[in-house]
Amino acid sequence: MIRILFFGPVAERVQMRETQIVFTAGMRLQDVVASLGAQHPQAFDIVSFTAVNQAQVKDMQLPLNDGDEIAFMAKFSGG
Amino acid sequence: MIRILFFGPVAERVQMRETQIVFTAGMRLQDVVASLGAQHPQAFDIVSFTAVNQAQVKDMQLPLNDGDEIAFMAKFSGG
Amino acid sequence: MTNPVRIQQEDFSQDAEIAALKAVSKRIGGIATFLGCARDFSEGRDVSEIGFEAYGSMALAEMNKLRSEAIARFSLLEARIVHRVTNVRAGDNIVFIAAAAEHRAAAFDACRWIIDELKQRVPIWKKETTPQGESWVTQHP
Amino acid sequence: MTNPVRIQQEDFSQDAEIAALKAVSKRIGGIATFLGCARDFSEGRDVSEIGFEAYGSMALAEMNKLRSEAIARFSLLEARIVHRVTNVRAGDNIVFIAAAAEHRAAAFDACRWIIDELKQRVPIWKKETTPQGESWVTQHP
Repeated sequence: MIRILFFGPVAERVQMRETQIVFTAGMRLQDVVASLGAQHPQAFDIVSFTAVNQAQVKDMQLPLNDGDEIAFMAKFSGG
Repeated sequence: MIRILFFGPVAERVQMRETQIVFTAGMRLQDVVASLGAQHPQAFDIVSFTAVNQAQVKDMQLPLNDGDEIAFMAKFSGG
Repeated sequence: MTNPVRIQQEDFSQDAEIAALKAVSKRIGGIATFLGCARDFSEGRDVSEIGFEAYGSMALAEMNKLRSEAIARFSLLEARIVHRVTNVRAGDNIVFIAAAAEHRAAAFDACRWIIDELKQRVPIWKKETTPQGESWVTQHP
Repeated sequence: MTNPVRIQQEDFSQDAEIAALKAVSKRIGGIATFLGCARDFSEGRDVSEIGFEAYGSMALAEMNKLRSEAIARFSLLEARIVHRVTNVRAGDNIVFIAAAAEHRAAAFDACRWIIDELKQRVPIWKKETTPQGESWVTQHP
């Protein structure tokens, strides 16, 4: 399983804070983005950062591993 | 009377913190500086600032008034 | 002694943070701090409440990285970063940064750098409650 | 409420100063502070004690002027300046500056400006006690 997390403004648009998708061999980050982005286009409009296992990732070709935690995040507004 | 104040490193070299000099008509700041500077040359070597009535003065031609308070001060080192 | 990097609901005390900072070194000559507070006004609207949400594990990891980078980059003797994640009202504390160095220039430079970087790098989001309703403070990408 | 500009022997509390600062406005978004501390080491010498002496009436007048100038120059909502004049040891507080503004840039700029100007303009002198004896910290003109 891949664990997907949403926070703040993105969670509000997806209308959930967390979901899971089944891991399949050869899966890449872009596969998850394409699949979730098609289901929740309004939420992905404001996604500015993607993290895999709590570290920011820019390369959408990143191969995933079973058990990975992915977060799709809007621009930060802390501080 | 003109009241003369010394602080910190200047007071240490003059070996006093305060003195008075008699006011005479037409007295200017430079008269006080010349008189005290001749008595305490080592102290006046480190005088960087002069204040008359708590305000810094650069013009040594400043006419004095009876009752003025003059301070001869080394470079500040607060903070 | 509390951890120098924390995300917490409860308020913090500057005196306690400074005491913990000073305990690390007797070489500290200057401590620059930044305290971010909730304002009652933002972009022309009255704000009655601000709520925060964090990606906690990543936010804490990023804040720890920020502290280590700041210490190395500005030769700090110590630094602390505390961010509240809760609902706050006007005047309440939100974030506290403290940077301690031998001399003041490094302390100021580091403190400013940490808060600037925190806003860019730490996954925390802010929602403002105004008479017009609630809205997340976020720019479009 | 204590005066926002003070010269005093006794120590001060950051929490108390910040509370007094915040009481002035609900528009404050950022507070930058600078805390100057006594170090145990200065220009290669161990320092066991630092003593301060001030031209009190002039120092207070200059600090009040500094505060007013900073508020006008950086559009601050409030500012506080406290300087101790007493004998201190390593780790003890010497000076505290706090600058409060709507946004952090002005608070940082003002806080730094105030401490830089204070060192230039406020008649206070520092004497360090080292194993080699006491010496005033002063440069020749």
